[in-house]
Amino acid sequence: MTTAELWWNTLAAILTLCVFSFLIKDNPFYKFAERLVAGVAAGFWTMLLYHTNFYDKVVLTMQKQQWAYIIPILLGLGMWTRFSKNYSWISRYSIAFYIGISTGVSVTVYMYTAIFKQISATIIPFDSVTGVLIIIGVLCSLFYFFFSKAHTGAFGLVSKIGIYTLMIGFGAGFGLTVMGRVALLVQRVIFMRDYFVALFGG
Amino acid sequence: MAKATALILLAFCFAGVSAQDAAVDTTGPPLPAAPTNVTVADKPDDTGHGVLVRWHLSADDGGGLDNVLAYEVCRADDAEGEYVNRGVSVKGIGEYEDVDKSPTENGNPNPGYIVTGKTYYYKVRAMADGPVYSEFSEPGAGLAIENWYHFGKTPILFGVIIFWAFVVYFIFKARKGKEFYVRPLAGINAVDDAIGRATEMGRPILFVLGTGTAGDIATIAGFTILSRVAKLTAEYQTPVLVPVNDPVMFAVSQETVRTAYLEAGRPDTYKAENITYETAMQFPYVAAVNGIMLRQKTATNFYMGVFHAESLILAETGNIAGSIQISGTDQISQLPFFIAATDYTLIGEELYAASAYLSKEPVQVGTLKAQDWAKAVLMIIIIIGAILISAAIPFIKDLVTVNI
Amino acid sequence: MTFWEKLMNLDRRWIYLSIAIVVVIPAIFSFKVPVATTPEVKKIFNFVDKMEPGDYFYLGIDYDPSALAELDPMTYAILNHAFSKDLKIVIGCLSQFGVGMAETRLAEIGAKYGKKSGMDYCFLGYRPYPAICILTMGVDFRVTFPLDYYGVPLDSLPVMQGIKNLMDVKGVIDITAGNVADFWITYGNGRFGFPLALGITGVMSADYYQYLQSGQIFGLIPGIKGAAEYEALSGFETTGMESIPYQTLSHAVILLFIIISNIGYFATRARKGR
Amino acid sequence: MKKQIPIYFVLVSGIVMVIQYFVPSEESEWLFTYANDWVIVIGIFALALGIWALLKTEFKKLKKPKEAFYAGTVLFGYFIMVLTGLKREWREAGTLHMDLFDNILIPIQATIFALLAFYVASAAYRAFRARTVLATILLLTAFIVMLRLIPLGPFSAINQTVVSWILAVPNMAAKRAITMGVGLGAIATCIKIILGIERTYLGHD
Repeated sequence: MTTAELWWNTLAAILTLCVFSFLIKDNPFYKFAERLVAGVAAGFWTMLLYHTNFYDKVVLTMQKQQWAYIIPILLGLGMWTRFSKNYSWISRYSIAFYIGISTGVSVTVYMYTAIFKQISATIIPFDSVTGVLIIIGVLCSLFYFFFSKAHTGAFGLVSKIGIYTLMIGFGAGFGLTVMGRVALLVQRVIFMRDYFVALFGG
Repeated sequence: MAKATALILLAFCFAGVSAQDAAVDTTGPPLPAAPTNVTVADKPDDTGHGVLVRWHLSADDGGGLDNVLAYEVCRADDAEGEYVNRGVSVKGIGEYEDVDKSPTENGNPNPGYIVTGKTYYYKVRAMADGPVYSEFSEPGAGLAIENWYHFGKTPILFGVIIFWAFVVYFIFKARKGKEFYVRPLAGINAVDDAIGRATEMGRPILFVLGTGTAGDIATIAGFTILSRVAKLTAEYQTPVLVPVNDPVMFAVSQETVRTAYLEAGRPDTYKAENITYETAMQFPYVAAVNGIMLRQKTATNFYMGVFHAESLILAETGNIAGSIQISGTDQISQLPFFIAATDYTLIGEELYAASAYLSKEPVQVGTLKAQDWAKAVLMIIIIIGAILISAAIPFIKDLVTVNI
Repeated sequence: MTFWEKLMNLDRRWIYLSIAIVVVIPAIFSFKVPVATTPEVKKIFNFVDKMEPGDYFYLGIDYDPSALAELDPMTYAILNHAFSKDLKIVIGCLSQFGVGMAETRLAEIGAKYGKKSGMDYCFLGYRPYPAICILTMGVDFRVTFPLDYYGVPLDSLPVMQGIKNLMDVKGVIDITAGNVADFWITYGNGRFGFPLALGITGVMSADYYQYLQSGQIFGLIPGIKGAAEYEALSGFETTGMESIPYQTLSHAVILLFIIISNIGYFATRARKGR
Repeated sequence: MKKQIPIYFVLVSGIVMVIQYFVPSEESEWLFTYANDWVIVIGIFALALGIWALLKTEFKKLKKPKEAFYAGTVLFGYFIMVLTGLKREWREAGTLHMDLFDNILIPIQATIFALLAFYVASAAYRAFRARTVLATILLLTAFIVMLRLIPLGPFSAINQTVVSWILAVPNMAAKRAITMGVGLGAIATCIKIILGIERTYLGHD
């Protein structure tokens, strides 16, 4: 490790400890790390959007005289009317397009991925206990999401099986995720260990 | 099955090897019979850079010598021109899709590019072990045209139209004054109490819209819930803090809260500085929200929108701060953590239903009825589909299986 | 406040401390913890272990360096296990950026056992479009890969004599971090019916157990834990087993706390009920 | 006009994007990319709003003695990243910008992420108590799934069989049902927005 690397690593190690100190309680060291990373992330993001999106979609398109891009650029500039009290309504035009395009695209995407793909995967022959149970599980869980029927009587029973199925799914999801989270902690611990080894020469 | 498989047999896979490279072997293993009747048609549902080549299988494929392994598909610009290998198809399949959309390849003109409206000629030959090849078939010709409707997506079109009709129908009925029953949702009932609690304690409410973008539908659902919550709090002068990490979300949140205060008749109490742009990026944002919870001692935390790994960090920190927490997300992987660590969780569809519940407007509630009808239809399709496919009738399954 | 009530409201920092201890200790003192082996990994181990010297199988190294940490231990253990048993392997890559990595690993492990490319194993290299690759390999490897990775025609390789397609190998083990697994299931096992096993990342695992239930795959190595199991079974240990002490201890701590929490809960409830 | 026109913009752009999905032609593909670029470009310009608000708040705080240090930290972090990242080669290794990125942003992000290992433990301790049937189901499933990491001799194989069944059957069923519900809820929300029934997000005067 060179001296420069050691210094950088020292910074990283100190910041790591600052964040971990949050586990004991909120404290000035954590607040320092939190505020520092807020600034750094905002700065990084600014440059990222500047060098990638702004350059590609604004600078390059204008240089290449792709005049179609004037409309989104004007709409983008329209967002800046929010700085003014009297003209801020113009920014609603930009927001309207933003939301309109996003929702319009989503209608068909959800119809395909969330509805058709799932149904197609659930239509399986009743030739095994597993298959039957999956279909029953899907139907009961779907039933749990009925809003306009009181969940009482037979409906109540079905929706109860549904919510039990959902809970099994959530329990499994929780249990499965622990490994990945521990692995992330281990990476930080090993980073700190290696840092101390480098610092004190093993 | 064979057709579905053939659809995957995309062209450019083995392109570039000239058919002339592999000399036809006349000694050794017996040659298979040549495939016949090559036809070339436009590939449907595309931008006009693909054709479908079909042929009758060689007599030695599945019969005769039964030695065919694959077919080699070759293309030329004119009938007598040089035929270049475009790809292969395995035995038993007399169909091949030749698709190439890119006019250039690494800056050079791409010879495989299929020009819309230009006629191409195809020849096919069978390959057997050796490898040895049959004679080429007679050429077939055809051209690619640009399509204006995607026939493969027809089921989705019907899905959209039917569901859209459901929604419009129930909105229409609601407008006429029909009242719909909706069952109580624990997470929604808790909202009033949670806001009341904050007011009593004289502490702010925190509303987190997650780490999605303003274009995610779950975030938009979050905006609608924020609007109802802000309206309820406007009267009590309980501030709603909305820290966000997406700039468009920032602008929309400001509009949402401001309008809610306006509609509640308290525009004077609206404070723009309560909606803050914290920072970009997931974890720096989470760190900042953690700070807000602990330092401003928020009494009630709402988490409504798209959440990723930060769900549990937020929920646990809120727990340390002793806040009442109500969460809702469409992210299946994060639901377990919200369920475990927050007081109330709106699961998936409940998040989208929440704004209707909170608004209590008949028109909004009407859309819930449409969702229920749609669910009933889906359940019926699943049951009938499964019964039919158990009887080896794949009709319904085929209907809902969309290959794009 | 009784002892149980105190326990119910245990300061969470004791829990944090316990987790910290169990992840720091293995980082300082390395030691081994046995790993619980599961039937789905055992089946893959047995599949390799029961083959006779000279038997063939196909190994798909269908991942790129981004998934190295989780999947490389699987490749390492399986290759070592297979070479030590003098099995013949056909190896292909259906992931574009993984081919260089796979070659390095293969050459390194092959050299350890004196195995030579073309004699003891065949490295096919990379081809795009996994679905058609699998379909054509089911018919003839030579259609998909006329030449191996080093540019030698397959026909001239001694190891490929008498072996034509995926039906001629005893089975396929595919190690992947992406949807190549789906192609192997649909087009490989689905069309040709050869025995198929998967090695996949931890996050994918929840979605692939269904294929184990339906019998479309005969074995599954899920994530680093699965890799550790194969390492333990075969005795060729690397980073998979190294991660196990952390995981086992931290899971044990969490489970212990759940038990304590419930004992406390029932104890306080019993007290209140009286 | 201030209120009605944006609603029409939402309606038109929404419907156009729905129709676009069913048209495979080259023009339609171009429209899709172009429309997505609109969203991106609006986002870039909006960033200036966010950054402006952020800096304004921090500059204000600079005047309060208690907050000045932390506000200064934010501003320092922001401006050093911007100033070191101005060059076109900003992402090249060895530049100050990259060193700051690697040694401030990455370790803090990774450590915040790593806090989750502690939080799963404390959340499990608190939440997994057999208070109700639902809580018991949640607790038992999570317990069984986590138990797969504990070597239990022959019992491990039985446990794993149960785990793989849980993952393949109820877990799979739950996921599918939630996904379908989310799909319907999301599409209904989209339709409400496109038709202008839900317009709270747009604001008015």
